[in-house]
Amino acid sequence: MEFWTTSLGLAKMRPMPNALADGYENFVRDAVRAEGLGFDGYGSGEHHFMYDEFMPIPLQAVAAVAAVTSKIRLCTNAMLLPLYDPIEAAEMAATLDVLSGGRVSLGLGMGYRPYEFDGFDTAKRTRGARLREAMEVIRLATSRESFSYQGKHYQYENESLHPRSIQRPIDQWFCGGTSLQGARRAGAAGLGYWLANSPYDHTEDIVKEYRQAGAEAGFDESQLRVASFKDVCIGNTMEEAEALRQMLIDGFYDEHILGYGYLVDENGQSLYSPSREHPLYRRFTQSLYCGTIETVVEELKRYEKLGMDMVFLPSQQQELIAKEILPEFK
Amino acid sequence: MEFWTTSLGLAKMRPMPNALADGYENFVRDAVRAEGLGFDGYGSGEHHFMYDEFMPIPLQAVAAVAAVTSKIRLCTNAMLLPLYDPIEAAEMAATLDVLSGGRVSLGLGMGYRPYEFDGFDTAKRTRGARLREAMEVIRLATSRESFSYQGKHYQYENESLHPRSIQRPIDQWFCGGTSLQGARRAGAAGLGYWLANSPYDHTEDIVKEYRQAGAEAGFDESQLRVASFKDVCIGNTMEEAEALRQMLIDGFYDEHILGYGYLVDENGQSLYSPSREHPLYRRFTQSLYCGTIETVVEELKRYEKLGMDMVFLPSQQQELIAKEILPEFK
Amino acid sequence: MRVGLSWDLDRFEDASAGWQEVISEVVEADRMGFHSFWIHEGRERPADCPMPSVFLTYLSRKTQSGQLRIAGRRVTHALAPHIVEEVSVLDNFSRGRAGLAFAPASRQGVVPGHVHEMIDFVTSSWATDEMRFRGEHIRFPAHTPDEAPAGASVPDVEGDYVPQWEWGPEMPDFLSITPKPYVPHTPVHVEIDDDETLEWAAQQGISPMVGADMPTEQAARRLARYREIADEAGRSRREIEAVLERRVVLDGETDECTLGGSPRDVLNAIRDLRGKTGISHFVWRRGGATPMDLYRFASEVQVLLQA
Amino acid sequence: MRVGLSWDLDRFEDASAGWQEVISEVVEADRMGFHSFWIHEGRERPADCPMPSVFLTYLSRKTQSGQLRIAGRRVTHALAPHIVEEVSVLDNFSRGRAGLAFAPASRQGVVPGHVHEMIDFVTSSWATDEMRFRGEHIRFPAHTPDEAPAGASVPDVEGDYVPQWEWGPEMPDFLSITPKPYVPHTPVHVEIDDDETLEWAAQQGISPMVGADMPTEQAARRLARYREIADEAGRSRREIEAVLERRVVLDGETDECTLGGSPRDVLNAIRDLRGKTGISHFVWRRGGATPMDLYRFASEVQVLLQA
Repeated sequence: MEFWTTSLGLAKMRPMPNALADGYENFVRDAVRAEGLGFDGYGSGEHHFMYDEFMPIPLQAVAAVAAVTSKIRLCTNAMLLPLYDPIEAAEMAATLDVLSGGRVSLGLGMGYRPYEFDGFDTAKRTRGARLREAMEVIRLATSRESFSYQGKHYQYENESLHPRSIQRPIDQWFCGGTSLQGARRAGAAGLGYWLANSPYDHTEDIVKEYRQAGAEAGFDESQLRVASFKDVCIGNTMEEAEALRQMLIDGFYDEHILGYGYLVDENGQSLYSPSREHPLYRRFTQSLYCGTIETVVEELKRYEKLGMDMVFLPSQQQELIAKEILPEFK
Repeated sequence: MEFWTTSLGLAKMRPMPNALADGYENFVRDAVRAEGLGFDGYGSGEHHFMYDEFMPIPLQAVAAVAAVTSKIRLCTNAMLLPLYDPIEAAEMAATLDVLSGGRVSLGLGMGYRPYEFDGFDTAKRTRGARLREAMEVIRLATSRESFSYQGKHYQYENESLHPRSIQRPIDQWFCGGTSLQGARRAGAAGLGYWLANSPYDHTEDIVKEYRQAGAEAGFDESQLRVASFKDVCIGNTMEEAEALRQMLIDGFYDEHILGYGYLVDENGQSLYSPSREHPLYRRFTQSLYCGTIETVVEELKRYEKLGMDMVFLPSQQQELIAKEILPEFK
Repeated sequence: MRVGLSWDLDRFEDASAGWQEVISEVVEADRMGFHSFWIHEGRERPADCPMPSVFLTYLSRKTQSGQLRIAGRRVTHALAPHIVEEVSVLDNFSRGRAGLAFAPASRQGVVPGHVHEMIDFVTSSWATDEMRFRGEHIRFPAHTPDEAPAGASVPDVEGDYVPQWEWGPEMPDFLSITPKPYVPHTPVHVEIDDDETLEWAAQQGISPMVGADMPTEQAARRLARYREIADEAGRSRREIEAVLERRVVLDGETDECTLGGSPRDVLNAIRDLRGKTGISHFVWRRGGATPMDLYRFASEVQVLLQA
Repeated sequence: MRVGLSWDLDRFEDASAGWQEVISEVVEADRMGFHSFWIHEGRERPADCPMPSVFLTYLSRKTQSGQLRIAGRRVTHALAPHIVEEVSVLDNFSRGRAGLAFAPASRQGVVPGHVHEMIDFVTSSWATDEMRFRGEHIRFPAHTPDEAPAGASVPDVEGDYVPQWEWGPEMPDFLSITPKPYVPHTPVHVEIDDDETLEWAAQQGISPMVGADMPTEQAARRLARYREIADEAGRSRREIEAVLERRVVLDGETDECTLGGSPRDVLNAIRDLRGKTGISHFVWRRGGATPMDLYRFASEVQVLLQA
C-alpha cells in the first residue's frame, strides 16, 4: 500500500495569513522532505476564484516539485477536469510527465462549487459525464500515436498529442467523493477509484460496490484499483488526537465543508451552511480518524486488508507518521 | 591593526559573467562569512554608468550587509564624495549608522573618471577641494545638533541632520590614492588617510609625509590614522602566488587600471591606455604583494610596525588569510 | 538592454532528451546572467512544448534570476481563465519572473481581435479583484448579460461584504481570478505579424515581439513602425519592452534571419538594430549552438550590450 | 487588491528605538502576507528617515516577499542619477520588490513640472541603455547641448562599438545609468495633491498615490478625477496601480483621515473606496497600533480584500 501526502501553503488562510510566494516555497520544501521521509506521492488540489488565492492549476504546483525531487509521484488531488478542455489537460499532464520522467498521477474530480463552472463557461449539470469522457480522451491521447473519439461532449478525429508522455497511458484516478454512484461508474469504466475521507464502514461499502461494478463490466481485478484520502490525527491520548482534529476543523475544514456545497444529500442536493448537527457533516468529521499510534496503525491495516492501493495522508504530523507508521507497511 | 575586506559580485565581469542579483546575494553571504572569519570591516566601492553595472551606491550595498551581521564595520572603499550633495551623503551615512548601531566607516575618494563628473553635472577640476569641504560638512552634520559652514563650494546656515548618527561624528577616511600631495592635505586637515595599493617603500614615504603634515598642523598623533589597501596573493611557492596575481590582473585590474585614467603621472595627467611597461603601471602591479604565508605575514608586520591602523585585504583567499594570517596579529 | 534565450524545440526528435539539453542550458545561462528564457508553445513535432507554463514552473526551481517567459501562447488551446492563472502561479513560484507573449493571430487561425481581447482579459484580471468581462470571444463569468459594458468592468457600488463561504448556490456577477501575480506589472507581449495587431498594441502600450522567423529587415521595419505609432499615441519608450528574437551563429554567416560573424560583429548588429527599432530586449533563438558559444556570447556580447 | 503598511516615523522621539519597532513590524507583516512596506522620506523630526532607499535595502534582507517602496521622495535632496540608481540597487537586492513614489510638488517647494521631469528622467533611464536628457531642471550628461531633443533621447546611429575602457578622456554624449532594475516594470507613483500633477500623471499613465494626510472624501474625489482623465486618455486600469494611504484604528473612531470600527467596517470602507476610486493598493499608515491589531487586520481584513 502506498502513502501519498500534501502540504499547506498553496493559499492564504484566514487563521494563519502568509505571503503566497512563501507558501509556494514551503510547499516545494515540504515535498522534498516528504520524499526523504519515504512518502510515495505528493499532490495539490484545485479551486478557482478564491478569496484565499487557492492553487488553481495543480499540475503547475507539482511541476515545481518535479524540479527538486526524483522519485515521489506528482499527483493532483483533485484536478477538476470538467473545467479544462480535455486536450489542454492532456498536454499539461504530458508536459509534466516528460519533465518528471513519468511521475504524474492524475486524481480527477468533477468539482462542485457553482461559480467555478460559471467562471469557465461550462455547465455544472453535465460535469459527471464530461469527467468520464475527458478521462477516456486523456487515456487515448497518452497511449496512442493518434486517436479518434466520438463522445457526447467531446469529439476528435485523428488527433495526436505532443510530447509523447513517458507513461503509456498516464496514471489516472477517478475521485468520486463518497458516493456509491460514483464508485459504480468508475468500476463500470475500469477506472481507479479514489475515495474522499469517509469512515471505514462506508469505505468498505464503496469498495465492494466498485469491485462488483468492475467485475460486471468484465475488468480483471488487477485493473481495479482503489485509494482513499484518510486524514488521521495522532495523539498520546484520544483527547490529544481529538484536539488536533478540532483544530483542523476550526481552522480549515468547516469553511470548506459547510460553505461551498461540498456535502450532497441523498437527493443529490448540495448542502450550503447546514447545521453542525447534520448527519452528513457529522459523518465527515468522524471520518477524520483520531487515535494513538497503535490504533492508527490498526485502522490503516484494515485499509490494507481491504486491498487499498494507496492512502492519502494529511499534511500534518508527517515526521511522526514516517517514523512510526510507514515502517509498519514496508 | 584591523583587517577589512570585500568581495566580488557587485558587477557583471566579462571573464565571469553572472546574474547581478545573484552577485548581490553572494556579496551579502560573503560578508556574513567574513564576519565569522574575524575580519573587522567589509566594504563596497563605487562607480557609475558602467557597462558592467558596477555598484553605484556603496552605502546601500553595505546596508544589505548590516541586516545580517552584528559587529563587522560597514565601509565604503571608496565612496566618491564629490559626486554627492554633502548633506545627501551625510543623510545616507546617518541612516545606515542608526540601522547598524554605529558601524559605518566612510572611505571617501575624489574620483577620476571624466564621464562620471559629466553625468553628475559637476566639475572634475574642483573635486579635491570639494572632497575636503564635504568631509568637513559630514563631520559637522554628524557631530553637532546644528551647524553652519562657509566653504568655497558649500555653505550652510543652522543646518540640522536627522536622524542623529550613533557615532559622533561618523568615522571618515580620506582615500587619497598614492599621492604625496593627498597625504599632505589629509594630514593638514587631521583626516584619517587611506592609501591605495602601493609597494612598501612608497607607503612608508607617504605615511611619513602625512604624519609630518599632521604634526605641523598641530594634530595629536592619536588623531592621525593611516590605513592601506593591500592586495596579497598567497602561494605555496612564489610561482603560485605570481600566477594568482596574473589572474587578478588579467581578469580585473588591467581594464580598470589601464582603461579609465586611474594612473596619474608626475604632471598630474591621467594616463589612458599606457603601455604595460610604463613605470606607474609596473609600480601598481608590483604593489599586489606575492608571497608565501610566511612572507605575507612578514610584509604585513612591516605595516603594523609602521603604525598602520587598518589594512584592507583582497576578496580572494579569505579563509586562508583568516586561518593563517589574522591570528598572527591578535 | 536585456538579453535572453529561446529554443527551436522542433529540432529534437525526442522530448525527454531534447528538453534535458534545454534545461542544462537554462541552468548555465541563468548563472551567466542571461536575463530571460522563453519557451515557445508548439504541438506539431515530437519535442514541441504545448504548455510552456508547466515547463517554466519547473524551471522556476532550477533558476534564480532569469525571467521565465511563456512565448507564442495561443488563445484557443486553453480556457481563458487558465491563461490568467498559469502566469500568476508561475509568477509566485518564481517570485516575479513570469511573462507572457502571445502568438500572432495569423499563426493561430483566429482574427486579430480575438488575441487583443484575450490580452485585455488577462491583464484586466490581474489588475482588478472582482471583475466581469463581456467580449466577442470571451465572457466571464458565463452569465454576464449582453447589457454589461464591453470589456472588463468592476462593481460600481460595494455593499456589505459577503464572504464566499456564505454565497450558497448563488453565482455572483463578478469574480476575482486568483492568485494575483507576485509583482504589479507582469510583462505581456504580442507578436506583431499583422498590421491590425501592430497598431492596436502600439496604441494600447502592449509590448511588441518579433519572432525568429521574420526576416531581419522586415522585423526592423515593423518594430520601427510600431515605435512611430506608439509615439503618436503618447506611449513612451519607458512603457514598452520591445523584443526581437534572432538566430545567432558565432563565426558563421549572416542571412535573412540570422546574425553571424565574430562576437563584435554580432554586438554591432544588435546595437544597430536597437538604434533602428528601439528594442530593449534581444532574444537568441538557439538552434544547436554549443555551451562554449553560450559563454562566448555571454562574456563578449551580452555583458557589453548593457552600456 | 494589495495591502501594505507605512509608518508615522515622526511620532518616535528616538530613531534607533523607533526604527527597531518598525523593523519588527515589517518582519511580522511580511510573514503574514502584507504586500508592501513604504518608508516615507522625511528630515524634520528626530526619527524621520531622509534616505528610504538605505532603510529599504536593509529591509530587503529581513523580508522575503513584501514590496519595498520608497515613499514621498523629493527631487531636490539627491542628485538625479542617484534616484535612478538607488531604486535599481534596491530592486536587485530585493529581487524585484522595489518601488518609488514621489512627494507632491507642493510639499517640496518646487514647481510640478520639476517632479514630472524627474519621473520622466528616472523611468527613461531604466528603460534605455545609452541616453541623454535635456530638461528644464535636469540635464544628463552635463554637456548635453541645447540643440538636443527635449526629454530623453537615444543615439540614432550606432557605429562600431567602442568599449568604455577605450574611451580615454572623452566624455560621450550618451551614458547608460546602471545597474538596471531586476524587473522590467518598476512601479512608480506620484502623490496627486496638485491638479497639474493629477492631470499629467493620468495622461502619462503614472500611477497615483494619495497620502494619509488628505481627508478621505477629498482623496476619493481626486482619485476618481484621475480615473476619469486616465479613461479619456486611453489609459486602462491594468496600467495603473492606484494607491490610497489611510490611518486605521480597529475598534476606534472613523474621522476625516482615519478608518475606524470593527474589522468588517474597515473592510467595507476599503471596498467602498475601491468602488468609488479604482484603487488597487491600500496602505495602512501605522501610528501606534499594536502587533495584535496587525494580526487581526491581516486575517480579518487583508485576506478578505483579495476577493
